[in-house]
Amino acid sequence: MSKKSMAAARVLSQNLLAEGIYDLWLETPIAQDACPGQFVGVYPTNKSTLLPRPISICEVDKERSAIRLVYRVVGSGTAEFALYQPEDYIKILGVLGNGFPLEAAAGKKVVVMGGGIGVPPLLETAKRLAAAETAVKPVKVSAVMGYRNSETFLSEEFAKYADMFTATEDGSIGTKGNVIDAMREQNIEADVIFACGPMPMLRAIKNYAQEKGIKAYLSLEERMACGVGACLGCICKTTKVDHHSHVNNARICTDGPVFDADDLDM
Amino acid sequence: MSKKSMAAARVLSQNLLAEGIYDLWLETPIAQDACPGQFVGVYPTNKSTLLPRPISICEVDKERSAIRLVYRVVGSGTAEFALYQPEDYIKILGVLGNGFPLEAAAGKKVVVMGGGIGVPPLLETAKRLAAAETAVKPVKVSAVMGYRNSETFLSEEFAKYADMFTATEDGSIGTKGNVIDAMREQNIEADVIFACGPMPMLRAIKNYAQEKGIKAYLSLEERMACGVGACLGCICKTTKVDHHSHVNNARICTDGPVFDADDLDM
Amino acid sequence: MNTSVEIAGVKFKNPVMTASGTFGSGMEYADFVDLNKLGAVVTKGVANVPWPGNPTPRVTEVYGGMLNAIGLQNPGVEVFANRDLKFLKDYDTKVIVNVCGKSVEDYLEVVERLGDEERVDMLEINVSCPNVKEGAIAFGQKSAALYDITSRIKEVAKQPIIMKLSPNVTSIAEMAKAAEAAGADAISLINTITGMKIDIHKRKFALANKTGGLSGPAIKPVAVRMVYEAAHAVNIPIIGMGGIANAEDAIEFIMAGATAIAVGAMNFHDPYTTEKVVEGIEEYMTRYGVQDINELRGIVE
Amino acid sequence: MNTSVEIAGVKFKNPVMTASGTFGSGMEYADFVDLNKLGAVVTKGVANVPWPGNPTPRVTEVYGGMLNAIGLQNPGVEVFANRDLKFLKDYDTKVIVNVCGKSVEDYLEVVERLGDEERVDMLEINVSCPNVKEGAIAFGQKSAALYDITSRIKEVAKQPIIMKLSPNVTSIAEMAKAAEAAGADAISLINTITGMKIDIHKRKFALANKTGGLSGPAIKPVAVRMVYEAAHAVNIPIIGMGGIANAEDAIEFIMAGATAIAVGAMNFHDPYTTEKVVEGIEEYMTRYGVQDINELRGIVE
Ligand SMILES: Cc1cc2nc3c(=O)[nH]c(=O)nc-3n(C[C@H](O)[C@H](O)[C@H](O)COP(=O)(O)OP(=O)(O)OC[C@H]3O[C@@H](n4cnc5c(N)ncnc54)[C@H](O)[C@@H]3O)c2cc1C
Ligand SMILES: Cc1cc2nc3c(=O)[nH]c(=O)nc-3n(C[C@H](O)[C@H](O)[C@H](O)COP(=O)(O)OP(=O)(O)OC[C@H]3O[C@@H](n4cnc5c(N)ncnc54)[C@H](O)[C@@H]3O)c2cc1C
Ligand SMILES: Cc1cc2nc3c(=O)[nH]c(=O)nc-3n(C[C@H](O)[C@H](O)[C@H](O)COP(=O)(O)O)c2cc1C
Ligand SMILES: Cc1cc2nc3c(=O)[nH]c(=O)nc-3n(C[C@H](O)[C@H](O)[C@H](O)COP(=O)(O)O)c2cc1C
Ligand code: FES
Ligand code: FES
Repeated sequence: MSKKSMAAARVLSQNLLAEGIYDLWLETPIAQDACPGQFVGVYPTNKSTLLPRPISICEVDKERSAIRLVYRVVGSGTAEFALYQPEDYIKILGVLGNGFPLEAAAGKKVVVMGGGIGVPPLLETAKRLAAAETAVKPVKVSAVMGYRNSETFLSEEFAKYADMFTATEDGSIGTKGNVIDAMREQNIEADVIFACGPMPMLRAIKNYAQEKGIKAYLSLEERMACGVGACLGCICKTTKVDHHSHVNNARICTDGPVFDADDLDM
Repeated sequence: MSKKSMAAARVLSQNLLAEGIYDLWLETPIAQDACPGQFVGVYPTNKSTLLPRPISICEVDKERSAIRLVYRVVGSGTAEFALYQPEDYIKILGVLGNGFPLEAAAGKKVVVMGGGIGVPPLLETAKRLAAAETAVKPVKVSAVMGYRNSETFLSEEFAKYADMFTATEDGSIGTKGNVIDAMREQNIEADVIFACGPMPMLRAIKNYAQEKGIKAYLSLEERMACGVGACLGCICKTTKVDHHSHVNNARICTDGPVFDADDLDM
Repeated sequence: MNTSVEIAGVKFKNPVMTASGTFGSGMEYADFVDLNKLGAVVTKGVANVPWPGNPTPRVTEVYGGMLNAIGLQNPGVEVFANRDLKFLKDYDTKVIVNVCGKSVEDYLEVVERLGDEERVDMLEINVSCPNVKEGAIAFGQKSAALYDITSRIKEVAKQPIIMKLSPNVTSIAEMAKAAEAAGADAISLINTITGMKIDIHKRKFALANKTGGLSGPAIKPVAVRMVYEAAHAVNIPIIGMGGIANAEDAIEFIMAGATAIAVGAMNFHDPYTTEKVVEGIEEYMTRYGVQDINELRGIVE
Repeated sequence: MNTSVEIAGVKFKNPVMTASGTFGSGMEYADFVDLNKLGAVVTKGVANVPWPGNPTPRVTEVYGGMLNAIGLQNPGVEVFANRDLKFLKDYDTKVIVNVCGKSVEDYLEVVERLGDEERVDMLEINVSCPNVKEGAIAFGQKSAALYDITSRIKEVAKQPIIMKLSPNVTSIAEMAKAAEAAGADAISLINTITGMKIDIHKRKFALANKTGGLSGPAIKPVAVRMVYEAAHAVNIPIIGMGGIANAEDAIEFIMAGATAIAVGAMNFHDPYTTEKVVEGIEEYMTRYGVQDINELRGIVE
């Protein structure tokens, strides 16, 4: 595993992707080691808020030594991030977490599934799966992304790397309903699922995967303080006693955020 | 007295005057009512520091509806102020305090005296005294400014409105010593003194004025919270029972910052 | 939409008050705020005779707040009644007078003197000022002493009594219960938390008094917790305060169990805070379709 | 220049420690900080058996700090000794193990188990965690109970004992005296202050546990005051903590009377904080010509 650091990152660009959803490219050495499913902690400069905000890595550009973050404005930290301009410097902590086990998709039909602000980390995932060397290449990469309404984002980019399917809650685009509804409606085949999104969606995926005998890897969210495994703030319940905690708790920031669905007690 | 307000002010310009001393022009309606010796509260945007910083009005330009602040960087608030650029907006509270009683100099020889970062408020004072209408005009305006070393500031501007004398602690410019040393060395005559500076200097002026039968008005400094007379944080000891407090305390922010030296127990 | 609340038979047009000592008698903030819009003006503490307070520096800034050691400077109840209460006559808001003293007799004297002042709707008894040695230790941090002074004040008071509690205690619930048992009509909390700041360059205390009371956003989580604990310990109404900066903070206190709330140190950060809180509460109620502010009280269990 | 300090015969190369629970066992911060540069690593609290801790959310941010209700999740002393202590063997720093329990017997079991572990230089007894009902109320907030548990631990402990005090008390001096009288070799303070946050939009507590411990810069003035009060009440050394973010803060605690200091929540804001504090203290000493850090202790009277 690469060494974690906290360092300044340079803003390369920032764009609005959809209502309240921003697309931020940062230049940082972290890019060299970043894997899909990992995340960084972004520090607000407002001194009343001191904790880093966990934001997933959406895309990596090793040539420019840059990472892409796609985030939704929900509170004071993300509202501040939305103001950043090219050439600004911000502090980030990373690279954090384990990332998706891409090798588990070797020779398999893999579906990446995202819901809402869980969509972004699947983009680099799809990209790497599509670009994998022959020995570890999946036989097929599909993407199923769920949104609230027609304010979708990143869809066209997924289409570059995967068979792309969309579900919207209001039915304005693609399947009306959630990602599982799309799976069923479109008869999308899967041996392995990589997913990120809200807890109810992840629960539904776990059940669906169990029912169909699919291997599922789920990326979880929890309130974090340290981001590096020290504070024990961000745990999830596990079915087995965890190797680190010796209780049925794993640290999402360090042992996750991606877990084998079978190991999760959700 | 004009109504106090807290409002955004627009930065017009900012320049470095001397080492660590900045010159900031702000556009604000407060300019219309601001008198020399009054001050404003400047709010840092850094949310860990919430109280306004009291800064004296150094000059007023009614035509541009602008005030000038000259301040020394000493802590987190002033360090932040030094970063402001033209077109930035900052929040200020004002106009605060009573100001120098210019009318007390009518037909008199008046000396404005400043020490260190107490120099700035005397500039507008000298300017208004020099520009006073005949009926209330002083017969002579002198200025005696004390600095640590050759890093003086505003000297040339004082020379426009007053006979200008300088004292420096290290003797590099003008009289070696303090403003009182300069008064004695240069035989500067005074009926009235308006002064602002560190407490030891003000004490020396009070004694000097008593000795020579000069009327002195001194502008004081104290830690402030509200700036508007509510918190009772910023009091000074008075010789008589104060009209407001009914004890021997006056509020520097509201009853001052300028006091008749005879009323002060210092 | 109803924003009015009632405490001991006194009806406030809304739950927003000023925290004692941070708003003078309203006079100093009249340039900024329409006092008629406030639920109540709570005045600076007043004693039987004028008090000079502590030496300066009396205030200093800290992360997310401030320390103060004013030491309850006040002009005495006589001047207060003739000047400050007179000033407040012209305003359509309730008036709560904060009372301080060094002995039980001091308090009783002020309470009796104000008994016939019509402009006084309630009395808030400050037994919790950390900056006056006598007041704090004797009355505000021991439940037996709190019980005693409360019941003696209740014997002579003509207006309803709010006991203002100190957060510098092991159990706020115990103190709240003592006040209630002794007949207090309401309690208010929290007063400031005792703190200290040292200037490491000058090697001196930042305050002449060495210690001072911490207030501002820094203390809000402690204040919310204590309001919640007190609300679960007693049945009398609670006025909550400690770091309130906006309507969201105010509603947090109400959801924790406060009937009314007060804005303190944040008046210094933004002199319009009280009025903005009044407006913000109404906006919140509109947004979530809350008909009556009283529905929100203690809603988070 | 001498930056080393001594506590109960244990010599620390400098006064900078990590606050228990904010630094794991050092492992998690080894990417950022050279542990060899620290005065001591103070580990997360460990109990006789594994504890699962509280449900999530366990942490939430507040103005200038955070609330936590981890609930002392830990793998139990056996795993701790075989993994965490083993990891620390390779480092040239002192190791202080923080001990937690639900009954006196729990504590004694851990203290005895660690008695022969060479890598353990001192034990810090956490009787003040606000997030575990049993631990806090029973031992940390009543001086008689504190006296009792301290003396019982002292009977069996082979390493020197630090009692970690709760700030949620009326008199920190009284608690410090009880610990000293019972034979504690040192005290550390402050643990977190109990706080609460309510999400007014979701109408829910921000923490599953309802209340949590407040830490970070917001509590620093309270912590400095308590260290000062404790230093004037007892003669045993004090380890000060609460909101330390930089060397200036650290020196403030030392001037208030602390022999050593610990960095807690601010590790989360800047993982390099501890090392920066070590360097900053040296810079301060150089700037002011301080030969020995021990000269600064309690210098502000
Ligand atoms: C592993 C991980 C990856 C994430 N990836 C993304 C992403 O790619 N894009 C994106 O938009 N969001 C992502 N999130 C959620 C994101 O962290 C929060 O939306 C963000 O922290 C909100 O910060 P704020 O200051 O705007 O909100 P506030 O509500 O003001 O934040 C207050 C505190 O709560 C924390 N917090 C608030 N919401 C969340 C949340 N949902 N999860 C964790 N902590 C939260 C904040 O970090 C902060 O400490 C991710 C969360 C995790 C745990
Ligand atoms: C009436 C008045 C007029 C002033 N006019 C000027 C001026 O024209 N130019 C100028 O450079 N300075 C002036 N000062 C001093 C100026 O207020 C302080 O230097 C400034 O507040 C420091 O803020 P800071 O955040 O940089 O320092 P910090 O030390 O970080 O400030 C911390 C707190 O202490 C207060 N504080 C620190 N130093 C002083 C001080 N000397 N007086 C009062 N409060 C202080 C701050 O306002 C703040 O609340 C004046 C002070 C007063 C009372
Ligand atoms: C400058 C100042 C003066 C105060 N004076 C009094 C007082 O006279 N009587 C009193 O009961 N409380 C007094 N307080 C305490 C406040 O009323 C309030 O309880 C406390 O500051 C917490 O609220 P806040 O964080 O909103 O300021 C004072 C607080 C400050 C900051
Ligand atoms: C996430 C977290 C976990 C903590 N766990 C422990 C613990 O296990 N044992 C203990 O004695 N103190 C624990 N504490 C308290 C800290 O050691 C420290 O006393 C407190 O946080 C104040 O310091 P700070 O403001 O620098 O964080 C914990 C604090 C935090 C923030
Ligand atoms: S955030 Fe601290 S352990 Fe995960
Ligand atoms: S600063 Fe509040 S009274 Fe002067």
